[in-house]
Amino acid sequence: MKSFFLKQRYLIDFTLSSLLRRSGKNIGLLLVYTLIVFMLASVMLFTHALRNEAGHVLAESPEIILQRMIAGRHDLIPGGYLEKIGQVRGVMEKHGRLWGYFFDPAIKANYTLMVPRDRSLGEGEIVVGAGIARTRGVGIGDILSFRSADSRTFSFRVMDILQSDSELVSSDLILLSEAQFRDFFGIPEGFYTDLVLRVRNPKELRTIAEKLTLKLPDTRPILRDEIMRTYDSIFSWRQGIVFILMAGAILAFVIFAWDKASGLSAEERKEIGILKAIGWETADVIRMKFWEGFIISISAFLLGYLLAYLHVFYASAGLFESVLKGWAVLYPEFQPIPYIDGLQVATLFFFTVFPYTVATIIPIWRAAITDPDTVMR
Amino acid sequence: MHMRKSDLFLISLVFACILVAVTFVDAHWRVLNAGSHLDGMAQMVRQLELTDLSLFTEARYTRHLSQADYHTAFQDHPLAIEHFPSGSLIHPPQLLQGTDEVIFPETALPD
Amino acid sequence: MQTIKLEQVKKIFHQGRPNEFCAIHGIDLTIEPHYTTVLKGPSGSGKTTLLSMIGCLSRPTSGRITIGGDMLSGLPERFMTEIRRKTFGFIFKQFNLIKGLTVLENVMLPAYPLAPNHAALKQHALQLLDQFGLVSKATLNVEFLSGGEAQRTAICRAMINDPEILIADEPTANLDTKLSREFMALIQQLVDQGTTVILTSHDPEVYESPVIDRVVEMRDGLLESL
Amino acid sequence: MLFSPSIMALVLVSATVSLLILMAAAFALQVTLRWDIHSGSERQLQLERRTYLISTIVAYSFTAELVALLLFIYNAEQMSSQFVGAMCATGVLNINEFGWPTLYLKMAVFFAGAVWLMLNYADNRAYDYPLIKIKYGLLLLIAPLVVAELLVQVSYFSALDPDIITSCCGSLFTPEGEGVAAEVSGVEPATALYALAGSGVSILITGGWFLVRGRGAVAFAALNSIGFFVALIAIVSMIALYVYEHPHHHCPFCILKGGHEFIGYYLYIPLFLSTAFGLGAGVIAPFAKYPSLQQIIKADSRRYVTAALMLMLCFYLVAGFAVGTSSLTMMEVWW
Repeated sequence: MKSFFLKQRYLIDFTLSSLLRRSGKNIGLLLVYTLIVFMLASVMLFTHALRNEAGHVLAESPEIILQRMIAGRHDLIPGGYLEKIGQVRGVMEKHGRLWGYFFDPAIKANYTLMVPRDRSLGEGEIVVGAGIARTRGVGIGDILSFRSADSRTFSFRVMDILQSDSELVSSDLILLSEAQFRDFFGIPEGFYTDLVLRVRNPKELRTIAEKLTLKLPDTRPILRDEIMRTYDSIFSWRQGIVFILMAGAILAFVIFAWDKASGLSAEERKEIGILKAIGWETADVIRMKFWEGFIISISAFLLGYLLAYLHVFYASAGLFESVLKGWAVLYPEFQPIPYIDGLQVATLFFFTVFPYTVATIIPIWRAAITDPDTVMR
Repeated sequence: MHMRKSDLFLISLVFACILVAVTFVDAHWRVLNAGSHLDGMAQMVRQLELTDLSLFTEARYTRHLSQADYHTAFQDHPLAIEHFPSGSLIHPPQLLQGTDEVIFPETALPD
Repeated sequence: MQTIKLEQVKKIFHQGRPNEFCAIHGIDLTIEPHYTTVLKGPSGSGKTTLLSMIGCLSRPTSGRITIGGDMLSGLPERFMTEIRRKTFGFIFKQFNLIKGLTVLENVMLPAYPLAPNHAALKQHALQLLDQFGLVSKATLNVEFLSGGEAQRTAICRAMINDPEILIADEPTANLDTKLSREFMALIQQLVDQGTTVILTSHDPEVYESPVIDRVVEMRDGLLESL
Repeated sequence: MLFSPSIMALVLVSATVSLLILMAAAFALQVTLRWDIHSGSERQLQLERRTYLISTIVAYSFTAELVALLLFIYNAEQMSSQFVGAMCATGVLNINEFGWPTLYLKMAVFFAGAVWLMLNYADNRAYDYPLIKIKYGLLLLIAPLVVAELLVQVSYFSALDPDIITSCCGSLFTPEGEGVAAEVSGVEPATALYALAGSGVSILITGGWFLVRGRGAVAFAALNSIGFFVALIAIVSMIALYVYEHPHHHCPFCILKGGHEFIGYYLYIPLFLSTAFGLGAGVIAPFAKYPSLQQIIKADSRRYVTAALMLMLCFYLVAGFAVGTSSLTMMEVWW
């Protein structure tokens, strides 16, 4: 056992010497590979962190949301549906919810307007999300003017700004009173955007949802579990897509590794011949060459992962901002909470170190079986 | 006395592995410390009855993924190529894919 | 010390293919320990091929090679390597040092797979370099050595595993007369220490040197005289 | 569902390993058919050199499979949040009929690979390669196993439907249920404890006997394999209860969770390694009849038996620790 480790150290000695001899080429290789790992790891850490954060935060969403569908479109739901639901066992609370979108032509952004139930706002008063405040450059006490559905101009005084550390869920919100909301959008009294049901026992959710679809066939219930599972799989799906795209880069790299290992120069071939002639066994040469690939790929893996960690959790994944933002004007400023686990790191390892190592098996073997007497010819 | 190259390598390898371990410790520590921040957000979600992250605000179906219509402009088919860039980063909601659980088959809306 | 015996040794290259070529036609030869033997002959006479078979670098197509009574010729490559690195030290025509490595690393190289204690190995290598007057060049890369220094480095490398037999293939081919004489003097040193030496050469500086005990002449894959 | 990175990694590993092993098997077939150790021909030399490739491939594949086995369970554990009703790996493995077979095949590949490498390691040090036909024949038998694992695994992952209500460990590992898992859970904890103690003692005795007398490696391997199953049963029927401190929670996977200090890994890793070494010692022992292998196998099997004993001891210590530090007391309930 001890001699095994001693031997590996000797082999690493030699491998490093021979890597350093072609240091320009090998450092370039390491950098490119590190970059690929960095991209993969960043995507992975970022989506995983968001998924976990979404899971924690959205666990507080309403248990059931009931939306009315007309001709396949989400439509306003009459308040009378609340009575129609009647008494369903297990439903603690039910009420209408008012929310909608508003496109602000001044900055070409989409806001979410919402009527809060936890605070009362007066005529001309609004509370805005930190993202809006930042983008429009407004503070508490400033006035925002919007044109309503029927072309009237509404002036709102910003009473408060939602706390900025919750931007991930609130950056584009505008909260206003029910009367103003109805007036602004022209929504008649007695209609809501959708209905919210609070349920005491989560085990009863399904039965309740079933009863609702029976009683109100033109509605669809959205369960909190569905929302959470949707977010869970959205992120792993997208992570997967990115991985498939990046797989192209990895594949290219693997081909490159293969090519590098099989296209040994005459000099390298001679070198292996010398090693074998002076007493290195084929298996020793294979091991030495294994170390060569492993040193490059493990270094790229560790460096790439560490850089990605800094990028995602200390630099707010700055490189992804423009990608996530798309055409949107509002983008929440947030620092993802670093949820990481061994599975991610192990997966990343398999995606990076494993293909590189495997791709070189046959070329390495081919090089290693060089006749030891070539140096004599 | 020169240091052996293999020793240098193994030491840096161990050092890098320690750094990786440090990221786990750091992550664990920050998750523990994020409790109040998370609670604040969760409380806002509860009070305002929010259902989605405001990550993608370009279009209504990207803003409220879980509340999207069956048929939205620019998105006639769940897997259609869309106009909005962030649409390429998110998977169409299960509600639209037809793979979601049918709670009560008789009343399921025809697509 | 062990006697090397060759019986009816044949070597055919590219067997079964159109370019099949018989390099050694069946040779019987005994090499006694502590003797210094030269295989002499023109190029193409098969002396290098024979030397590489004796040194376990390749194996005969047929015939037997034994060393101290142990069969070598039937052994798989894996075990030939084991015997080779314990028994033989090699000096090649073109020195064949590995570029980019220091003199010291080059000398230590044959011992790497045996995984001895590093400090002891380094000590041994420095001792050898000292014996051959190279200790000041130990940390120099081998590209910067002169021909004579490279040759002496190659000798040190051949001796690092304390082989019983030193094998040298045309060692003076790239050296001038003065350096060739110096080389033979170094060989004398090793012989005095008890090493068996087998060389190939067609250089009179070598086969007429007083170090040599026996000259074996070869032509067209056969021995001319014993 | 196949788009999760971990699933892609697992499929990637299995596919690559299958490809490599098939390649190795093809080479192995050529080598077995034309092998002639006494020939000095170039062809024989080429065949000898092929053996290096085959060993390298199997060693790489086996290492990858070993890590993939851990990744597979870890992944199943993680995915449980995406499935209705699944609370841990058990639920995820139960989603369709391919879940458990995938796990069993992965375990089989692990043991087969380990044994093959030990056989190969011994044979490679005998100058006449006496086991060449046997070991390459064995490799031809392992190859279909690896391919089956790939196919079953792909079927498993592609049929993962996130909205099927699956039965979780709560309903599967209960004595009232049906099937193997329920039978295992139904074993009385006291019986499991006695069986575990008995198999431990018998392994210790045969192992000790072998180390002293150099005989009985096959018996040791057999007892070690039985001990492996006994230990698995004991984990489900008894040790898990102590870890969860809950008298009716029998799941063999939940002990892998962080909430239980990952104690499952400390139980399973020594257990699997011990069984692998035990099996290896048993498999190589009969070949000591070849003169060139006699010394090699004697040394190897001593080493393997020692390793197997040490690792088994680790398992028993961890299990004892889990039971001893648990606040669950079942004295009055069971005995």
